[in-house]
Amino acid sequence: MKVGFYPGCSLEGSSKEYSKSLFAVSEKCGITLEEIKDWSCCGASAAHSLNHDLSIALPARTLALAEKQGLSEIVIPCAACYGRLAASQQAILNDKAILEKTEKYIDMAFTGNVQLLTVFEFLQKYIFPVADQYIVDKLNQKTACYYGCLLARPKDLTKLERPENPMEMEKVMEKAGATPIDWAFKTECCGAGFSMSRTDLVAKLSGRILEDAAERGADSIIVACPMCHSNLDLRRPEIKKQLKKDINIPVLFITQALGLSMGISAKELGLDKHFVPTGKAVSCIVKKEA
Amino acid sequence: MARIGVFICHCGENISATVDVAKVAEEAAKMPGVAYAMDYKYMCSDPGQTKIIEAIKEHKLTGIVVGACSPRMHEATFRKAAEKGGINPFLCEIANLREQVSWVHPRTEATTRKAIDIVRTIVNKVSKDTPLFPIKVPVTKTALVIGGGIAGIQAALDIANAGHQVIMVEKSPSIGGHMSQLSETFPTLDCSQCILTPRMVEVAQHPNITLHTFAEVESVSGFVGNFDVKVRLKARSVDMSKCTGCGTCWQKCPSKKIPDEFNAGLSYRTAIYSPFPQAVPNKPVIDRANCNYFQKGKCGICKKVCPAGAIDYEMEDEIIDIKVGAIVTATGFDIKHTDFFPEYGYGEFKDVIDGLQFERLASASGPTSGEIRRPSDGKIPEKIVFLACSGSRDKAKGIEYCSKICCMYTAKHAMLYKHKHHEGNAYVFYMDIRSAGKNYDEFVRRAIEEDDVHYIRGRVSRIYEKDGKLIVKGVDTLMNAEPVEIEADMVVLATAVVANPDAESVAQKMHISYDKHHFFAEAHPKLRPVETNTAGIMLAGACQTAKDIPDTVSQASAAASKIMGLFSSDEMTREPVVAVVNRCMPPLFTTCTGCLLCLEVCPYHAIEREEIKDRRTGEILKVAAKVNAGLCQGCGTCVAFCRNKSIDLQGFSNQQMLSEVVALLNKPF
Amino acid sequence: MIICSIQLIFFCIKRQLNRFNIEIVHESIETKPGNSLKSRLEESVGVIVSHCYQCGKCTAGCPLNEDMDIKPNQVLRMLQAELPGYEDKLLSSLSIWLCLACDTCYSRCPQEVKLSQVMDFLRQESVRQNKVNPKAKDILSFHKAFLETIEKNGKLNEVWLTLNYKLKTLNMIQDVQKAPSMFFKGKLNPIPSRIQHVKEMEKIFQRISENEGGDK
Amino acid sequence: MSEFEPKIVAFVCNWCTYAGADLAGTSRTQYASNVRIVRFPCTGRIDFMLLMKAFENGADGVIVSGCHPNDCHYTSGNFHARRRWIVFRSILDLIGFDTDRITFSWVSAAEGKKWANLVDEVTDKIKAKGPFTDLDKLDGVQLKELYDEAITK
Ligand SMILES: Cc1cc2nc3c(=O)[nH]c(=O)nc-3n(C[C@H](O)[C@H](O)[C@H](O)COP(=O)(O)OP(=O)(O)OC[C@H]3O[C@@H](n4cnc5c(N)ncnc54)[C@H](O)[C@@H]3O)c2cc1C
Ligand SMILES: Cc1cc2nc3c(=O)[nH]c(=O)nc-3n(C[C@H](O)[C@H](O)[C@H](O)COP(=O)(O)OP(=O)(O)OC[C@H]3O[C@@H](n4cnc5c(N)ncnc54)[C@H](O)[C@@H]3O)c2cc1C
Ligand code: SF4
Ligand code: SF4
Ligand code: SF4
Ligand code: SF4
Ligand code: SF4
Ligand code: SF4
Ligand code: SF4
Ligand code: SF4
Repeated sequence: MKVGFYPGCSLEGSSKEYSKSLFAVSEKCGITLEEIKDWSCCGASAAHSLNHDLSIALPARTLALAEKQGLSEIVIPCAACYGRLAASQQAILNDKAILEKTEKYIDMAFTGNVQLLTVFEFLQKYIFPVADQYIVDKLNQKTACYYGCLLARPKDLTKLERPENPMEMEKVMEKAGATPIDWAFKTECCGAGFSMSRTDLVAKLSGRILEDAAERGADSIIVACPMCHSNLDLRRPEIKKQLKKDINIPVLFITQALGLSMGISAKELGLDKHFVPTGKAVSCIVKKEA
Repeated sequence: MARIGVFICHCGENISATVDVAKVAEEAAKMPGVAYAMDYKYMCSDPGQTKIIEAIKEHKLTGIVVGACSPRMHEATFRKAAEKGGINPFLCEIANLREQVSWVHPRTEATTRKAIDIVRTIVNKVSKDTPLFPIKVPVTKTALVIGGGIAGIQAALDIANAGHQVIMVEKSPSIGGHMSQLSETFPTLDCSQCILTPRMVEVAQHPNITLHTFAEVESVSGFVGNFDVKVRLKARSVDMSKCTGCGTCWQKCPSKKIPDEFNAGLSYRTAIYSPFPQAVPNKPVIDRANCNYFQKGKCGICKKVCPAGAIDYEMEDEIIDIKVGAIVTATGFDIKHTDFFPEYGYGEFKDVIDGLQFERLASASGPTSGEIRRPSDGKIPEKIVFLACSGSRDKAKGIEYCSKICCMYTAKHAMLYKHKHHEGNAYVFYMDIRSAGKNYDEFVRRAIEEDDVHYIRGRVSRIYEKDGKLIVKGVDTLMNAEPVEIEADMVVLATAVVANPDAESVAQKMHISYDKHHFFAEAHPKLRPVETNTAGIMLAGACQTAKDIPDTVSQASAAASKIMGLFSSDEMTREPVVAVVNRCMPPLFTTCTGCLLCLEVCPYHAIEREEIKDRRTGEILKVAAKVNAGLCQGCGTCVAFCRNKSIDLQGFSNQQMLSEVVALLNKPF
Repeated sequence: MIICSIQLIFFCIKRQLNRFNIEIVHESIETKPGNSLKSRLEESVGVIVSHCYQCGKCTAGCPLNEDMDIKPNQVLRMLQAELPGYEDKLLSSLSIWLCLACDTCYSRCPQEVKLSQVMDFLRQESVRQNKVNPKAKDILSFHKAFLETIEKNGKLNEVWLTLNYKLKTLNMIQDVQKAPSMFFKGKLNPIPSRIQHVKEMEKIFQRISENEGGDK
Repeated sequence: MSEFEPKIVAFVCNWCTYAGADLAGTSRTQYASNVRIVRFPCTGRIDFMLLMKAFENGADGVIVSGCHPNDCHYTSGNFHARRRWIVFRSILDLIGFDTDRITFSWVSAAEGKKWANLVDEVTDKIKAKGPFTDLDKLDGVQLKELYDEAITK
């Protein structure tokens, strides 16, 4: 089985482990991910902040390339990239004039009809049907599944069943033998693109999220977005200053957690690449009883 | 050959100042079919009318045209005169020479010409007129009231007290509706049950009222004065004639974990139950879906313990046929529940409740005996947050309208809480306070000024639970949009008032219209607010739109008085301006092809499908349309739609209209 | 490797300095009546400002409500009222730059007002009219650095972006302590990755900026 | 020759426009005398073939007017009229009829002034258009010729 794949910049850089673990899990389940050739950046928040047309054209280039390559479906693990690509696609499909204008900008003709999959949809569609046979271990820990804003909103793009209290990630984690906790900050924003420009705000917003997870006894936080990851993982020193306390819950990508339950090694899943040591999450794992 | 008389009026100088009336009369006399023409100073005066009556007799007139003011002024006057003269009143027509000629044009030849043209068209129309006779329909002087809330109760009592028979059909095991669930009522804070229960009892005991509870209307056919209604009496599994209401059965029933509808799910009831202690009738029914005997085939305890031998597991639904002359629809409303609000927890936080649940908590007969305790742990809340407009005025949730009652009951709730717990804190998040009504705004001001309820203008974005508290994230838009976070013990959502889930199907059974939110539609929003556009079916209460008790009761009494008017004579007289499908014997000879396009478009559902059958074999020979003259209002829409001109409107027939048009045009203007 | 990255830094500085001279000059748009901010907004993004009935639910849920100088509902209020002075105040506010486009507001707004799009529009307008709030300069610089990086490379490279951003803000110290550990975790690619057809990217940027010139 | 005085027939409903025209009278609002009213119970009753009959019999213009949407005395007759008119107009357009000679309007019982203005406007419009002769052209012309002309165009 082959599915198109758009890594986006973060998965090549700061969140390599997300991509690594996604590949590891897919491979285990017999799914091949085919990268879009010569894909380019989605434009992230910079493009829509500064230039409306650009924010549509940049993702459109990638969509057009995917189409050229004959991909009918692409999985976009990064929630931010997914949001941008989906928004661009929606704009193009809703308005013929925009499609025509965009075709001129990118100098390629295309329809925009590629199916975009969030990481949940991908797991649901391709991994779930076969996952049970590969899951050998039980994560055996309380996890706080964190969606952030981009996986939950806007609801017409993310297609979640219950956008204010989604359960998609929980379903994955239950499969992996973890106990998802009920908590309040699942879909609160972590500060997203302010990672670099307003670290103070990121520390404040991410701090609240970590605090709630900690107070409700989470052993690990599961994310599915590189931005969430870097805000919650990389920014821990700033958060510590903000909260005036140290919270050392590790933050794992959903594919890493799933991979662990499939017996894939921590190294293969890139768990060594995190700033907050992940040992605590790994040490809870037990064999799944038959 | 028609012999038409034409009477041109001067109206003092109102017409004659700009129209050469003598010339009009002179020209009229030359028109084909005209046997007599004259002009006179005041046609509507007694001498004027006498002239018409005399002329009819003297010249053996078969129809008359009065060229005078608008038919809206004196058509009735002259039709009466015509009748006195001995011709069918519908053979008298008016040419409007005042409002539409003399008053709007200067004295010129063209103006007189226009007057002549108009007279000619009307003369032509009269020559095609046929005598029409007012339709008389007998009236069955029994009213059906559907729904036994305060609306239905009020309407039923008013009609019954006027001496007419009333049949009341109530869906649930007891009458009372939502009002029976309320604690105290705004704007006076009197106890709801204290004012309601005497009326419920009165309904049950009234000699003119037949009460069917646990029953629903199956179908309605016929027309005003003559409705045929089928009512389904659902199987109670308890023989009403034997049961004494002793309560032994429900005390012993082992199936005890069924959420109690009356207490808005805050307590449990048994499978055999009477909804509440003051229920009318206070005799139980078995909720078969939750009864062990019906679901698992074993139990039968109630039957064993019943001292009266009233339990009957074999009982079946029964359908009864009733004949009524008029119907009051009073099926009430529903509210949205807390699970409608994702941002407030999808109904998963136990201490986020809706308004009706609060009523039950505050009610002396409720699950906490009137002590306001929160559902999760029974603690008395120290801080309550009320959210007005929950789901109402919310386009994103599909409800754009204002629910009208919640501003008032929220103020009431906050007040009741403060009266019971002076130390407690009550916050109300609101957008606008809508309290138009006698003593209503004063009531809200009292909550704010005397009871110290904190009103904060702004909507709440989110509620989440933390350490047994509900964190309410709101904003104070009157304070520079300052974000506000309140740690509350309980949150009450003033949820939107919506139509009953079965409202659409009820409306379809009754053939009445409803709006996009499934509230029933009145015939005219201002001038006929209690009638539907199906003659003989009235509306009362919150089934039409969100309403409080005073409005509900006013409308119920108004509906009752409409029906009493209808019942004031044995027959109803209707204008004969109705549609007819052409027919002659044998019935097969109609040009109607049975396409039933007319049936689709008739706004009054006055057209039925008729099957013409071979009398011997019963074989269907033809399908045709048939107009129910009782329902037809004479709009003529069907006529315009019929492609082969098989249906026509009396008084405005195709031939008449065509002759008017032709007569108008065959002379230069 | 360290030497190589130092070389890279110098290279970047040189490039960046060159670019300082050709910083885009934004012409200011005259605000005629009938060409008000509101009408331009409604035309370009299709958000109808009058739909907002000032309930404040957006502000109540906004993660950055405390930090905003003009709260989200007030942003709409100012657009609705169109009183003198409001436009300037809005375009030079910090709020429009703080908005994270998290769409919390929109997803709960009873009137379905797409506030994040309003914020996007106001940001663009603020740049165009040269009214960017001084406190938002860092954010703007970050966005610009980001776009420049992808214009030149087609995709993002964190080292490149960081340097570019730091040069724009002249805030050299922030995050410096993070870099070495990121290098060692293999999270920073010192060698900028690029897409194959970089020229295509430049052309896209160029065409869009030309077209915008044409629109005016 | 004297100025062309068009013949205009107005098809109006009894409850709104007829009453509106009466109101113009009671308030003595003057307007052109070229219009003759035919009263119908409802615009829903108006058979559009009658419009054609009017033209056939020498009308130069037609007005159809009734209650405003949602104000119909019979709740929905005017909606049916409007729906039918849309279909009918497209047919007329198709056969090349000048639909501008037919004016569709809503005049309520309170809009006497609007009625007067409507009549004046339509009268001016039809005056400018001149007499309706499209049907006269048919006289003596072979249908075949018309057909040929139509398909060679
Ligand atoms: C929380 C809350 C607090 C309120 N407080 C006040 C207050 O303090 N003061 C005030 O004036 N108003 C108050 N109201 C409003 C008041 O409840 C209504 O105005 C009133 O109940 C409307 O009466 P009704 O008879 O029209 O409808 P309902 O009370 O809903 O009665 C309708 C009846 O019809 C029955 N029924 C439904 N469908 C069918 C069917 N298909 N066939 C047969 N029967 C059917 C139902 O079972 C019910 O018995 C409050 C409302 C709420 C929600
Ligand atoms: C500015 C304004 C705009 C409005 N707009 C609307 C609207 O758009 N829609 C709407 O639904 N409502 C509207 N209303 C409200 C509407 O006018 C009233 O609801 C309605 O007129 C009330 O009718 P009524 O018969 O009760 O009283 P009135 O219209 O006041 O009639 C009372 C009659 O009684 C007579 N009368 C008084 N005293 C005596 C006496 N002692 N003996 C004998 N006769 C007496 C008076 O002369 C009068 O003719 C509006 C009101 C106002 C002021
Ligand atoms: S009939 Fe009409 S027009 Fe004649 S006098 Fe009477 S009011 Fe005037
Ligand atoms: S035990 Fe028998 S008599 Fe008593 S309430 Fe029950 S059914 Fe009625
Ligand atoms: S038979 Fe049903 S209703 Fe009767 S006692 Fe048993 S469970 Fe209750
Ligand atoms: S009555 Fe008040 S609380 Fe209820 S919907 Fe209307 S404004 Fe909101
Ligand atoms: S009356 Fe006319 S429209 Fe109605 S069913 Fe018969 S043919 Fe059809
Ligand atoms: S005239 Fe109107 S009401 Fe009567 S049958 Fe025809 S459409 Fe129905
Ligand atoms: S939530 Fe929507 S309607 Fe309410 S203030 Fe914000 S934008 Fe306006
Ligand atoms: S999109 Fe912007 S304004 Fe809306 S909630 Fe998020 S940060 Fe606040």
